[in-house]
Parts: sequence; C-alpha cells; structure tokens
Amino acid sequence: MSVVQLKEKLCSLAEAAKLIKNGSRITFGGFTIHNHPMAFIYELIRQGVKDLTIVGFTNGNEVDILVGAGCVKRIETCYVGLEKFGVAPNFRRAVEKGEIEVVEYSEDLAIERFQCSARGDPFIPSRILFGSDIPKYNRDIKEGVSPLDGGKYHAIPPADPEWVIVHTPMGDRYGNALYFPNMQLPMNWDLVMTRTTNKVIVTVEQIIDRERVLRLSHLNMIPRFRNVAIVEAPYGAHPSSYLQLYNFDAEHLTMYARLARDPAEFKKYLDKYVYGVKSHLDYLKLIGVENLMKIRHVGGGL
Amino acid sequence: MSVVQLKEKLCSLAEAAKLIKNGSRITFGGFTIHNHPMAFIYELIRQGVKDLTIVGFTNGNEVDILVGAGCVKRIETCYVGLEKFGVAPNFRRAVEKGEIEVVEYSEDLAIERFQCSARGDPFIPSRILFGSDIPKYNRDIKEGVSPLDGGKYHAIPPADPEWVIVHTPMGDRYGNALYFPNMQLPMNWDLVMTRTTNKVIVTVEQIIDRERVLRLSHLNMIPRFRNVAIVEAPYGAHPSSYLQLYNFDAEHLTMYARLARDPAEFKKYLDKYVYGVKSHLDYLKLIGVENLMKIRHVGGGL
Amino acid sequence: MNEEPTVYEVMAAAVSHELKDFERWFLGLATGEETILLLSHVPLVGMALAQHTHAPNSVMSVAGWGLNPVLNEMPTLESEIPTTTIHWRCEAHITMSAPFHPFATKRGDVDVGFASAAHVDKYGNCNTVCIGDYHRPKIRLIGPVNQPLHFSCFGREIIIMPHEKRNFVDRVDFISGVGYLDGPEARSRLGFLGSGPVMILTDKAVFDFEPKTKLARLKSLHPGVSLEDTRGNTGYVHNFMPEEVAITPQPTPEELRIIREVIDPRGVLLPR
Amino acid sequence: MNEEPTVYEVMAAAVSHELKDFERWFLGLATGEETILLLSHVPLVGMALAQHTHAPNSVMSVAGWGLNPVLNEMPTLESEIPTTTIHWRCEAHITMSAPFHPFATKRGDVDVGFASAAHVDKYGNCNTVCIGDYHRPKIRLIGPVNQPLHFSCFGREIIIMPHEKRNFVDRVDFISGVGYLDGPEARSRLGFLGSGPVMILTDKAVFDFEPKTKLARLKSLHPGVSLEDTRGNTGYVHNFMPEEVAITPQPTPEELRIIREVIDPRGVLLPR
Repeated sequence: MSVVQLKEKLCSLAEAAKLIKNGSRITFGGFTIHNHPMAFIYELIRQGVKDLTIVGFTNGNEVDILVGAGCVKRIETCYVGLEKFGVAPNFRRAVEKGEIEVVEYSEDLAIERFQCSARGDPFIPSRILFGSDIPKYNRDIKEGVSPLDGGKYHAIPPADPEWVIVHTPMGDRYGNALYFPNMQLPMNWDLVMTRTTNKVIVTVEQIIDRERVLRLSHLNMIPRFRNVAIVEAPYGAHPSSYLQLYNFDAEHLTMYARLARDPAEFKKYLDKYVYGVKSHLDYLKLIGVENLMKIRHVGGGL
Repeated sequence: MSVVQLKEKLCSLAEAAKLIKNGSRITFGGFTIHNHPMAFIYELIRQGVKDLTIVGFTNGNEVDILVGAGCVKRIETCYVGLEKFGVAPNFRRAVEKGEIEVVEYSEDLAIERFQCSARGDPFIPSRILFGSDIPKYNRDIKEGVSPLDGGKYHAIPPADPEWVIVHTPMGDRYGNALYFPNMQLPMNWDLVMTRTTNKVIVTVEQIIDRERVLRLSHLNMIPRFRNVAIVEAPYGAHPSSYLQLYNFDAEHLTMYARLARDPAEFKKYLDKYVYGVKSHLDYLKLIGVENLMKIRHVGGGL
Repeated sequence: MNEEPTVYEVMAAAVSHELKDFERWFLGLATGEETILLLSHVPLVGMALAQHTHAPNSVMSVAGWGLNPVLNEMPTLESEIPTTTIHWRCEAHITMSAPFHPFATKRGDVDVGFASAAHVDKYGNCNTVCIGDYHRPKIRLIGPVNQPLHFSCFGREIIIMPHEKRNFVDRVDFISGVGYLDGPEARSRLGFLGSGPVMILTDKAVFDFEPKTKLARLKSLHPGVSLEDTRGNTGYVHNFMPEEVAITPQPTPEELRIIREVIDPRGVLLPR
Repeated sequence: MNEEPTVYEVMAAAVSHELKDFERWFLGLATGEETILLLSHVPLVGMALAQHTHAPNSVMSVAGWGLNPVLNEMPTLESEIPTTTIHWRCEAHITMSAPFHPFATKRGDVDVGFASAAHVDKYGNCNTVCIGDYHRPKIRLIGPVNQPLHFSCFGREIIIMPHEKRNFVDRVDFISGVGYLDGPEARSRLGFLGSGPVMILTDKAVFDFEPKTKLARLKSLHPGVSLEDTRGNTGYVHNFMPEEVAITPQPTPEELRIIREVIDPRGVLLPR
C-alpha cells in the first residue's frame, strides 16, 4: 500500500467536536465512571452543543455533566449514576424538573440494542419486560406475536446512533484504534458501539506510528475505515478511570458529586474545569501532576 | 475454595461419547476443515450412534464422515464441503439419494442462530432471505410483520442444540477449558456454541493442572460449570487442523476426498481409521509420528 | 472466636444458608457506599462462605469481571475495580459480553441473583426508577439497571436493603423488578423462567414469601432486634406480621472462623 | 515486462478497474482448487492492484482472518491459512464474529463482494445449493454459504466463474444469491440495501447487466478469445449477445509490473 496517499484523520478536539451538530443522536463509550471520552465531552460543552439525544447504556459522570451543562434533550438509558459516589445529581434534578426526557431500557437490552444495530436487524424480540413498567412508559417498544411459537414478545428498537465516541489506549493518525490484550467487559461494550455507525470518533491516550500498528495488528480492533476522526487526549477519560491505565480520580469525583447537588456550585465547577481551560493540556495542568501520578496504573494492559 | 471437593469431569472418549443417545440434537465445533473434535466423532461412529440431527454452521469433514458412517438423519447447515479438497462426497451422495434431510440457512444466520440461543431470544428477525429459495424449502422459517416499522421479516429459529462438542488447546480435570490468546474467528464461533446449552463436552489437546488454570484465568473461556465432561485427545482434531497448533493433514484429506467418492472404498477407509483402532492413541500411531511432526506448528498461540 | 457476630456476618450467613451446591450466582454493581456494603460485600462473603462449607462446585460471577475470585487477596472491592481487577486471582476472567459471556443469563444459567431497591412492595416488586409520578417524579432514581433480567430469568432473587420504613411500600410507583406482581398466579402468566424473589434481607430481619399468597412475611429477626422496632420500620402492614417470630440463625463458630480468617482476614469486606 | 499478460492478470485488472477508493471489499473462502484460483487469488490480486494504484484508502477483508494483508509475504493462500495466518502481516486481524466483527455487513459496510456459483442465470441469480429437484437433486452442491448476505446487503457483487456452457442457465434451480430475480424492479421490491451483481467475470469474458432490463450481456472478450468460442460456451441465449464486442482492457505495463514485482513476486497467487 502506498502509505503516503493515506488520508489523515488526526485532528484537534475542537475540530472533532465541531462535527457534532445540535440535536445529534450520539453515544459515548464507557461504563458508569470508567472509560468515558471526557476530554471530548468537555469540548462539546465548551462549544455549546444543544438538544443531544444520548443513546446510552450504563451511564455515569459523562452524562451527568452534559445534562448539567444544558446539552441534553433526551436520554435512552438503563442507568445514570456515579457508582460508589452515589446518584447523578444533575441528571436527577433535570428529570425531577421535567427538563429532559428519559427513555427506559433494562441493562441487557440497552447494550443488546447496539448489537442489534451492528447485526442490522430491525428489532430485538424480547420476553423479559412483561410485568415491568418499562414498556408502559417507553413508547418506542411495541408488542408483537412470534410467528414461530405464537407467544407475545416486545420489539425493542435498535440503538442506531448517528455518532459514536469512544476512548482507547492508542491509535495512528490514519484512524486505526487499538486496545490492550485481555479486554475487560467495558472495552467489549465500546467495541460493539463502534460497529453501529460509520460516524465514529476515537480519542486515544497516545498517537503511535503506523509501523507499530502493523506490528500490533491483532490489537487493531477499530480499523481506520470505521472512523471519521482520531484525536490525541492523554488521560482523556479523567476523572473517569481508563481501565488498565489509570484509576478514577476519587477526590475529584467526590468533589463533583458534592458540588453537582447545588446548581450554583455546579456552575462554579463548570467555570473552573470546563469553560475556564483553553485546552486539554490546560485541564491536565489544573488537575495537577500529583493527582495524575497517584491514579496511574503501570502495566495494567499486560 | 476446597479443591478436594470439586467434582471431576475428566473421562475417557468412550465414556463421554456414551452420553450421546440416538436421535440427539448435536453441534460440533470447528469450521470447514479446521478445529473439529474428530477424536470424539470417531468414537461416536465406533459406538454406532444413529439418527443425529446436526445443528451446523460451516461444516466439513466432520459431518461428511458422520453421514458416510450412517449416523445422521438431518443437518441444519449453510455449507458442507472440504474447502480446498472440494465437495463433501458422502454428504453429496446421501442428499442425492434422499437419505438425509437438509435444512438450509445462510452462513450469517447459521451462526447467529447460536447467538440467538445464547441470548435466549425466541427468534431472529431477518430481512436478507427475501427472493432466495431458502425460506421456500426451510419450513422452520416463518414470515412475520415488524411491530415497529410494519415491514415483513423472516423469523429464524434459534439453534438450540441439546449437545455441543468442541475441541480446545487445554483444560483441567474439573472441566475448565482454555484457549490461546489472539483467538481467530473459528474459536470465537465455537465459544458462542458453548453458550447455547448446559450439555457441553470439551475435548482438549492436553489436561493441565488446576493451578495453571488459576494463573491463566483470562484464557479460561469455557468455565467448568458449562461442561459435563472433559476428555484429553492430543491431535484430537486430526485430520482437520487445529489453528495455532497444527495444520490439517493435506495428504490424509486428499486420500479421504478420493476414497469417499466410492462407498466401497469409503467402507475400507472407515474400517482402517475408525473401526480398526482401539483407542485414540492407536489412531495417532496409525497416522504416524512423521505426519504428526510435519503438520505441527510451534508457537502458533503467541 | 470470642466476639459476637456482627449484623453483617449474620446477613452473610443467611445468604450462605440459602445457597446450594452446583449453583451459579450473579452479583452486579451497586450505587453508593452504604448499598455497596449491603449489596456487594454481604453477598460476596455469603457466597464465599457457602463455597467453603457446603457448595464447592458453585460458581459466582462478580461485578462483570470474574468468576470465583480469591476474596482474601482483595483490596476493598469497589474502589479498586478499574485498574486491578484483571490481575486479581480468580477462576475465569470475563472479557466478552453476551452472546459470548460465560453466563447465558436469559437461558436460565443463573440460579441466584442479588438486588436492592429504593422501594420494595408486599409482592416483592422492586423500584429503582422513580418515586412519585413517572413524568414529574418527586425523586428520580438510578434507572431499571438489570432488574428486569434478574426478576424474570434468574432462578431465585435475594433482595437486600437497609431496613427503613420508607423502603417498604404497599405498591411500588414503578416496577423495575417484577416480584409476584399482583398475586401468586402472575409469574406463570408472564411466562418467566425464574421463580422470583425468595428473601428480603435487611440489617434487622429476614422476610420470605408466604407460599399460597406470595405476600412478603417476616421470617426471622436478627439477634438483638425487637419485633416492635421492626414493625415500626416496616412501612406496609399485612397479614404476615406475626406477634412472635424466630431469630435469624447466627453463624456457627466454624462459619465465623471461615469468614474472619479465610475469606476476609483483613476486614476489607465486612466492618467489625 | 516483455511477456504478455496471462488471462488471470487480465481478470485481476478487470477487478481492479471496477473498484473505487475508500471502499470496503469482502472476500470469503472458496471450495476446490480451481475455484480458489478464480475466486480467491484473482480478486486478491485485483484488490491489491487497486490499492497500489487508485484506491489506497480502501479496505479488504480476506477469508475472515484479516484486513489489508501484505500479500507479497504470503505463502499460497489456502493451504497455509490454518496455522500461520495470525502471524502474517496485515493492518488488522479479525478475532471476533458479528456483532463485534469490524464489518457490520448487514448495515451496508461492504461496498463490493465476490461470489462464485455452479449456475448463474440471465438475471444474475446464483445457485450453490443443488441442480435438479431440491428434494432429490441430480447434483447436491455445497449449500447457500454466505450468498444471501452478499447479494442482499453488499453494495455491488462481482461474480467470478469458469467459462463453461453448463454454468450459464436461463433460470437457476435454487436461488441462493438473488441477482435481479425476475426483472429490474425486483430488488427495490425486496427492500435490499445493495445494488446487486454488476459483473460476471470468467476466464474468457466480462458480462455486465443491461441497465433497463437487468439482463446479463456480454461486455468484452479477453484478448485472444473469439466471440464464437464464447457464444458456444454460454448456455443461455438472450438479446444481449452482440455480433461484435469490445476487448477486455489489458493491464498496463505499470499494472503488470505492480502485479508481478510488488504484489505477487513469487508467483504464488497467479500462475504465469
């Protein structure tokens, strides 16, 4: 292959985030307080994107901050919470005030909706929701009768996001994105999300040489043809963990959970950590080298 | 955990094969001429099992020899062939004579039927079979109408095998079965088959210590609770390849493809290689150390 | 073992006594520190206790990362999951989601699951979604999470929650986990694989479900808990709140030794 | 490059000329030595030629084991797949099946696929299942394999087969791959994503499909092949067998150099 002719997809956070228009249907990778593309999300907030529909799964701080910043209109999800740090304060307040629409799914179906999209099936026939109030309030779910056994089922719609944003350890400037071996479940979930659209944006901890990608081809789980843009963002999941690379920032999340309970305090948080920084590097400086070293985990991918 | 109280599942080929009754609905792992549990299949033939329904995928020499030995009543499959060694002679002859029933699926649906079973869904709604003659002859597939978009779909039944037999590189006497890292697609397909029933039998190249299993827990892809029996069968996929461990035996498969064209010649083949050997070790002696060394592939799992 | 068992040890023993050999158990993640202690650490110790006593062939799936972890090597469970779980010893790591996950959950692979909820009602229905009107809730909760699966497909469900009056209601505002819905016939009408909730375990008592009506009933009080205290803290009243009830069996000295010396030698799972 | 191109090189160039930059191409496995040469090696070289000339951003998925393999390091393709493919250089190895496979095939990820068949008919319908009555066939073939997917969801399908009279029929006995079924309206009626077969490539000629009727028509003869020879070896007759046809473009000297020196320097893919 003639490497010189390959299209480069490497761009800045600002350039990548500009691709997302108001009202987009969007999915962010990660699980509760792990592996979220936070640097990208901060940039979306800085750019003032509005009316997002988040096609979610087991959501956490990434959704809470977007809701708190007024970017979200609707969330399809099974969970929004901060795991050991408790409830998601902005999400909770917005729902109680009727400011956002929530569409409920069970956890298994929330992720299987992405598998359904990746498989290209028109729906998932499911029988686990009978008796629960999910189909009563989620009007996207319809009842059908199986042509095989004549029994009822619920037709669960595929996830079908327009945009999918995930964070991975490394990638090249042409868009190939690699994982470490010994994947854990959240990486597997992210992976299936990237199979549901051709509008994938990947943020990576580090851009590596194409020659290294060719030597690590068994780790090239999101080949470049799937991606429209790739962005370098070291510690780009902070304050979420990135499994195998760094733990979540417990002090920061404790502070976040406290401040987010009060809209005025949360405004100050946003002013300091999102609006007040000019670049992702500035954000990392604000977090400070001591914190970054404390949560670091060396050899986690082995 | 109290290791001493763990139930042992290690048994002989003969003991394991006795579990399969006439008329069973059964799936064998592997793909075309790769990774099939051939030692187990030879033992099934020796025991004279009859009227099997094979729930298949991309089948090869494992199905051809079972058909030729008169063990099979029905095959649900997308392919029976010997890849570079051409058509599957016994399968072809039996179908042409009307001796076995074939139920046709496309390749993607044949494997997704196992995923459907593993997910516990009542059917797969599919829209790729319109216009083809598959639904015309496969009466297990029924047409339905989507409750979501009102369009027609075909309801594809789940695979739902009673028995699943796969071959893996290693396992312990309690039933844990391990793969090498860097799985290839056929291992991934085998894996999903083992999620479709609790009646899984695993044959392995080698039984290893439980302590090693605990150190290699990220490779323990078929934990012991899924299995009812585990059997040691070195070169247990011969004359199929076992990807990462040994190539297929090209000379043997060439001979097989030639002899299987003629029922009388095939009878001699069976007499020599199946009925004529008393144990799997005798079979390996018959194949000969020179052949076994020639197809061996060292370091394939790295 | 001179010390008395703590309430958490009593609860862990109650879990252990409910579990059988050759079973498959499923533990998910919890939200908030207190819930993590009750819903993650108590059942973890309970499952491990069962494996060390009467259920060596059982398999526990923990927090989506592994089967049969070696608990006594654990740092605190939740805070260290992100970066180190993959290196902890266990019998099998879980790297792939359904349909490759080792547990085919909707095929009935799970014999026992564990759930918590903000509200549970007299038929064992659970609510983790909202309190008040769905569209303008008084309190929005975390969402349905995996409750529909737990309560429809798992063999038996153990509900664990803090014993507060507000947690027990006559009828939940949103059914995320279907107990016996509205009576003893409901589950077979709904076509569920699993047999539903079998126990509500709190820090004061154990409830089970009366076989004929499927109404929750007080089964036993933990040692030292008074009936009045329990009654005052149980928000709904029904026919099965008796005048006298049994005492929840204490862990035996051998069980207590296993918990404290073998399973949790550093006291990171259960406070004591 | 003094030598004349072989027929396989002419075919590979014809494949290359059909392919565009930024496309995704899908090559499956073939059965039998001759089919492997035509259906695996010819398109492999054709795809690689396109990547080395006008389509550097395209991606080829090969035999379920990798994306964009480095072909000049290959031993013969089929015989070595089992044990060594995972160690061959490529841009990405394929380790997981759908829904984790890099190509979401039913969502339209594949722009061009390759198929062969025992029979193809005038509407490009393909048959890999049986010849004669389905229930008592004269000849049983391999089965539908992946043809329903190729012909419904892939953008364009290139059919490659040996040019023998018996392979071309008026109507196939079993439709495993749906071409234009029974006319130009059929595919939109069936709701297919893909636009269907665009080329039948043989060792003698290239056929395309007449835009209005969607009937297969002779487009060009390979250099040195006579129209009479082709006509005599095409089992069905229709309006689009002309008196004079074009000659299939030969590979340019530069294309030939790339095939022989860069892609297949050891001649393991195409005999010459």
